Amino acid sequence: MTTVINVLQALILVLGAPLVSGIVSKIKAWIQRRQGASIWRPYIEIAKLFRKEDLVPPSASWVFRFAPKVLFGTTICAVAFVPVVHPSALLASRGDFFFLVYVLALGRFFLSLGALDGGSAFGGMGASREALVSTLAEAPFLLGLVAISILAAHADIAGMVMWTLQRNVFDISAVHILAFTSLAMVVLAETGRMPVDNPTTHLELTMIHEGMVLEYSGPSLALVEWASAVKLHALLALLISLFGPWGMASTVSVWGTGAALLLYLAKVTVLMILLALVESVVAKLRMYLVPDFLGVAAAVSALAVIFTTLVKG
Amino acid sequence: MQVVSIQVAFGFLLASLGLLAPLVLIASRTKRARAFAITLIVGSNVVGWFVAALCFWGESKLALTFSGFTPFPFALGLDRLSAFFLLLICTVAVPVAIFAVSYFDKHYGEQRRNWIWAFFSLFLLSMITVVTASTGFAFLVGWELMTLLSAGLILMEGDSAERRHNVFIYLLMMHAGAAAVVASFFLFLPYSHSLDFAGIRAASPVVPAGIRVLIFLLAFVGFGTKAGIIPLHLWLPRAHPIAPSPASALMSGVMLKTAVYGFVRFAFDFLGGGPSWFGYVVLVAGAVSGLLGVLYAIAEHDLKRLLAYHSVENIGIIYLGLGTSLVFLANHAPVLAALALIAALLHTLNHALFKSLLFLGAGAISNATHTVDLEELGGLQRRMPVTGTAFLIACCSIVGLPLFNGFISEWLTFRSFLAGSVLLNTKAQIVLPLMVGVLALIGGLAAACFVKVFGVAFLGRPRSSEAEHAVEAPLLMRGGMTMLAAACLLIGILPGVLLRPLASLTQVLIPGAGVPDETVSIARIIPWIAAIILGVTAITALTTRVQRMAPTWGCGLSQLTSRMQYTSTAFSKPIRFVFSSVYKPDRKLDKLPTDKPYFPVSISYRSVRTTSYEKALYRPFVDLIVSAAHQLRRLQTGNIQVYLLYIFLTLVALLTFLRFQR
Amino acid sequence: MILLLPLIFALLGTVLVLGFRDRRVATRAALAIGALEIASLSALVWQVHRQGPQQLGRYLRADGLSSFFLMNIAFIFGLVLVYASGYLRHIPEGRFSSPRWFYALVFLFLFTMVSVCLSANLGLLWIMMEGTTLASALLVGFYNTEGAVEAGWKYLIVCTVGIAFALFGTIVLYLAAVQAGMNPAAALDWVSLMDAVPRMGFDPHLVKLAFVFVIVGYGTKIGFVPMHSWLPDAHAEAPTPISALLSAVLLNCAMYAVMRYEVIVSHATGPAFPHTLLLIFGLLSMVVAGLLILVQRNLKRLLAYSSVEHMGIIAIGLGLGGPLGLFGALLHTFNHSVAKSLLFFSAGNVRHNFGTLRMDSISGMSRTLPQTSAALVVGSLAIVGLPPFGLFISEFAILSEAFGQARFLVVGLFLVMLSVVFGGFAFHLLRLLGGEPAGVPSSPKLIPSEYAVMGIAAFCLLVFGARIPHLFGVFLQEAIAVMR
Amino acid sequence: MGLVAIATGKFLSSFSVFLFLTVLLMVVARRISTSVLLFSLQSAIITAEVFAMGVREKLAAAYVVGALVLLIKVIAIPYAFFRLVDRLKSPRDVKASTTPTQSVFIAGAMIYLSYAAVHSFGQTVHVPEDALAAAVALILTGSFLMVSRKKALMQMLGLLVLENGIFLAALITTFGMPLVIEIGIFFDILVGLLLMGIFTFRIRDTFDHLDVSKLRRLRG
Repeated sequence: MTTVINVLQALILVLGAPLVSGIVSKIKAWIQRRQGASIWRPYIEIAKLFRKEDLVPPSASWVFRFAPKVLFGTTICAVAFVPVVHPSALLASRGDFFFLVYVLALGRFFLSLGALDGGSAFGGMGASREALVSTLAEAPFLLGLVAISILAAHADIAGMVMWTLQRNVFDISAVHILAFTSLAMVVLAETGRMPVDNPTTHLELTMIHEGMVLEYSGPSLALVEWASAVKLHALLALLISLFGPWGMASTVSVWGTGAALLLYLAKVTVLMILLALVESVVAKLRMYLVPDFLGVAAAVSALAVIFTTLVKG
Repeated sequence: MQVVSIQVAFGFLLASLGLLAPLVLIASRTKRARAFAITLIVGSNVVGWFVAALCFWGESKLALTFSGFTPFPFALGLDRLSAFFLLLICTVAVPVAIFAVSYFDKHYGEQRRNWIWAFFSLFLLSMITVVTASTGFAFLVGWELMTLLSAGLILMEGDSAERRHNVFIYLLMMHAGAAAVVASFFLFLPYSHSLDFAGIRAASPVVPAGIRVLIFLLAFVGFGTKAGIIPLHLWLPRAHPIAPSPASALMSGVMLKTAVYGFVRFAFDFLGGGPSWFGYVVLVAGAVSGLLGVLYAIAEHDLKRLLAYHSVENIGIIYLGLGTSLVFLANHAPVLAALALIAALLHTLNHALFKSLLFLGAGAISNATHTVDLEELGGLQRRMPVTGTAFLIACCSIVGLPLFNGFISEWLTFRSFLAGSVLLNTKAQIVLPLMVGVLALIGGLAAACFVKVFGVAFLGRPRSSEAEHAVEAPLLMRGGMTMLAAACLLIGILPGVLLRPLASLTQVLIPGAGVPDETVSIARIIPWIAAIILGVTAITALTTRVQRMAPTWGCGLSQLTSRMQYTSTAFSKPIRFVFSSVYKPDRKLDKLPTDKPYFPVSISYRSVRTTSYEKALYRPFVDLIVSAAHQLRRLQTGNIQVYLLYIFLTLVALLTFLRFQR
Repeated sequence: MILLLPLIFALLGTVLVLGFRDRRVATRAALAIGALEIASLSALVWQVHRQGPQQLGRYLRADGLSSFFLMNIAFIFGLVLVYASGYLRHIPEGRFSSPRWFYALVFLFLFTMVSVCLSANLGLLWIMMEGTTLASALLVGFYNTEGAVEAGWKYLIVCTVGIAFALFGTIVLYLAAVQAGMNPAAALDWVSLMDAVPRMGFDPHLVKLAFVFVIVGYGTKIGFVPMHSWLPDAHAEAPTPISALLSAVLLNCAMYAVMRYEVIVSHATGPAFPHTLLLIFGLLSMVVAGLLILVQRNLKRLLAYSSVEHMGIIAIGLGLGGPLGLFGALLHTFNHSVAKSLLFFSAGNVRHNFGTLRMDSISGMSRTLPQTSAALVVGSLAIVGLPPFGLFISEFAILSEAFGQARFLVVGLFLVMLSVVFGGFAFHLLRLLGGEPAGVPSSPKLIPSEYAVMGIAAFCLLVFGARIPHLFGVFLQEAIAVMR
Repeated sequence: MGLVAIATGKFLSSFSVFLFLTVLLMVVARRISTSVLLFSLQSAIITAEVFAMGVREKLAAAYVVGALVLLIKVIAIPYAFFRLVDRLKSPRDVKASTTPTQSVFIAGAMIYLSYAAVHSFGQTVHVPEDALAAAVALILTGSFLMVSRKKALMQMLGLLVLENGIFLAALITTFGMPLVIEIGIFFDILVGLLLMGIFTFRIRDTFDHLDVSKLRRLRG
């Protein structure tokens, strides 16, 4: 039964992902007093791209062709670690958060290689910048999770969620706040959002992620776009389940799960609004200010880790 | 029965590497003789592998003594630890030797080739002696020979002023380190009355604390010099790149590990841990070496130097594990200590595999393009697919990505850091979990670096005509590399094979250590992850439609040239900028002609690192000694009257000494 | 009788060889008599081994210690003689510098050294030690060049002065013995001294005084810093075979004399005092010579300083005492002789191939003189004490003793200096062997005689690195037995 | 204790004063020939002491030794020196690196030192103190001459003085060593001087001067 729910969660995360990015851009449009495209547009785009043909540069090797697929595969695998409506996931009780982070890293590694394989200047540029960002993002990402896992005395995500679930909202500690801050910043960087990267730009000076995928077209591009959408959704879900899991269905029952699902939608909407707000009010940072941004995140997360010793007493 | 056969097999290994192969090679220059010798080397290593496997996975032990023959007790033996490292050596040696067959054939003339093979075999023997020695004498003999023979291999490769200088630095630092090792052995002597390991082990409880500290520090410095921890790494990026690629593979892949072996022997087996600051010293050394090593690596574009710096980084990761283990040991957490030690040992093996594979790849590249300068390479993946794929696997492994062996050991290290939070000691509670961040940063930088390496060398368009016309490496080279790549994947996906025996190995070294759960859990989950990733990738790969060739978008230009690609230097620029305080780079931009800055004919840019350990640490010391020597030289004035005066003054001094002694 | 044979042959050689004007005949005669000499020496050694100490009259005696050094002399002398037979072809004819004079003086030199080891009386020991100086002075000045004459003069004066102090030391010991009530006639005889010292109370202060003078005197001959000043000059300017003899045999003989005194003195005053002095001189020599090795420009001077350093090591071994210390010290005398003669032989080849020993004007040897370079490398690896060569064993033994006694200052300096010396040799060697060949060698290949001696020396070093031959070990133990 | 003994005792102690005198003169002497004369005088005194010793201790051997000293040190060696000096045809002044006044003071200091030293040994060695002091003084001044004189010949002379001192010391403390040894020692000295003579010629021929302080090609 739990397995069913776990599969369901995975499906929600994967299939709902384009919707999330659609809604985010819609909200952004509203904030900018625009009509904005339909929230279903990402689905349509992905579908269209899947129908288009796939162009490959002559210089490219199999790495170029496989990079999007590996990226997609790893993202799906990462999804299997994230609980949504029930404090468990396909792999969440077997493996810990290190797997989550490094599985994502594997995908990113291949995507960067694919970018370099294109043989154009943009690919290299994007890959190089991505390398910088992800390098600096990794430490705060892990440290933030470490802080929570120390409190929870569990390394596996299910255990961490369970622990938070057993507390009530009011005895969340400074550690949680610090960790949440750093992780939120990291999520912005990881998913190529403002102020680190601008998902909608194609301006040479600013683009990171877009620069990498510039050579991709057709189904490959579809996979890349979908994967990044899934990544965003999964990370949001992770934030929710780590810092606000209350309302998850602790017992396995249709009604409980349904309620949890609704509650989840509410939470994710809140996060999406927050994200949209941030993206609309914050200006994109200059490339060489990104390290400072992530440095702050790292410092905050380190602080969170140090505070654990006080909180545990 | 089995014991005897093992002894015979091991004896065969020693004899064929130490006597038969070299003698055959030196005695006769015929092709058949060389073929025979090479088969002997490979075959004996295979035999050695099985011996090691029996002692590592099985329960069998081995002891072989020549003490009756030699002036000081000289005995070899295989307990689990030695067996593990013997396993490591043989596992790497076989593919490297196979690779070397065609590499040496291409690069050296008849006579020199035989000599190189002789040295190669003796070098292997010396390393085997080190890891299997069971007396101090045997260990030190092997230790010194290892340095000499590797230096010999380097000198075989060629001869230039710079090369000689590097070899000189290598030899000198190795000898100084060896002196420290000698001292750390001998310091046991007053208490153990003999240098065989059993005696030392028995005596170590009665060694007073002060001496223990001295022993530990000397061992740390001595083996640290060999392992190349910063700031004792000076020789490493000089010596490894200039050796013949198979030799570099052995030096970086195996020789450094003998230092790890020695340190583990001392810190865990002989001393049985110590105060927790031991652990922190090692931990800091590991963190510094890891971070700086990888940062220096990123700035390089000479492939072999880059790889050498990555050896420094990985040694750093290993030392992180060892340090953590020592901290746990000092805090009476044997199981966690075992976990960290397993992580360190496993990473030792993993690094041996992928680093030698990377060096072999570099050898294949230089063999195909006659350069290892990244800026001259590019687009090799299409031209040498097997080499490229093997190299890619090695890259993923060294970066520590899941499904590859590097990840297993790094994950174990992460978990041992995380476990630091359960200790009751606040310092450890804070320091160890924070180390997660350090290791994460190291990993991230390594990832960036190897995206650069593989992307620039193998992907995109060729940057030079050599790269343009590169052809795939010959069969034997590919064979050697494929074997290593397979090993990386095997350990990456089925780590349980090694983790179980490693756990029982650590139980010997760390009394009261059970089997850490992590070693079990990772073995259970990795296949799942592999299944999901590979499954999904395969499905998408099968479902997506066929692809069409179309030229890369040229930003409106008529066509792209390879000069428009990102170079290695350009790729690493952002990271170098962020960490510029580490490099303090001295940049130089020359535009020609100088009078028309806006219409340059040629622009040359170069940026060199100005931070240097030589200037900061070694120079002053060396200068001191040399100037002292010059002062003394002045005392030898050449004037006989002064000489006579010396004699009389000595006499007077001694007489007064006598007078007051009375 | 067996005691007289080596002496007789040596003198015979001196006289006979002078008779032959033709250099080829002279060479043959020298080789023949040399063979006889070596045979008689080995016979003597064997006899001592079989029947214990040999005594002839009051003045000649051979026991384990002397026979150990005699064995050393015989071996090295054989090598040197064979090497010289090939080497002399490079020596221009001169008034006194003709092969016959060379061989005559060599035999005289040998005579004095053998009789140093054979003399049962400390006075005679002194006379013969002075004799070695006199016999070798002309050999040092053999080439009669500016350098040779200067070196010869310094050698003569400095050593004579030093030896004079040794004489005074001998006298003081004699005085002590006589005062203790020994019969003046026998008061310098080794046997009666050894028998008397424990029984009669020698005035410890006089004995110490004696030892101070002796160690300064004979120390001058050993080349202890700061009395070593003559050594590099003499070694560098003498013909190469003589340099080998000086460094590989003469220094050991002087060391032998000091050992004899050390035994007596430690019996009379307790080992602390002589051991301290030996340690001081040993460490001083090791440090100073080791540092000076770094800044040498002349190959043979480099080797000379390394001799000083190794004498220091031997002295440290003696100064530590103890089974391993003595074992190491004695073994080291032999190993060092072999390695050093090998090195000097290759230096000789370098000299007559490039006409110079200045290391900055030689390069690329590994290509132009492959065999000689190989010998040089082997010798250097051995001399810096690396396995698998003999000196590693002896230094290992000395180190074990030092650590066993927890002498941390000693071992600290010892290890540091070993590294410094290693650095020096590595530096110079890499420059000599590598680089573009400078100059064309006149005879790039080794002639058979050189091939033979170098081969033997290298092989011997290798063997002693792996194991100590049983018989040799026995001799060693007999020598140690005399020392304790 | 017989009359002879007393007489010889006085004889010895008084003669040692003459020895000091020779020493002092020797360090101020300007010309080689003078120093050689002083040396032979010194040796003569020592000869006398040997004979005195022989009388006192009734040692037959002592007479032989005395005769040897007379023969070699008083006659043969000085004669050889004079021959050498005019054979070498080199300027005859001793080239000192210290002024006469300094030399005198140093020599005086050395004599005082030797007395002090002998005092400290006095109780262990039952011998006429001033004679022993004279011996030590000879040794010290001999060394001083060798260090401070630049002429090869003077260095030889200094060595001889030093040797004289040692000989005297041996004589006084132990009434001489066994005869064979003594003879051997004499032989060594003779041969040594012979060699040094040869070398002085060689030095003269190769450098055309006898200033050993200029022999500084080999250094470092």
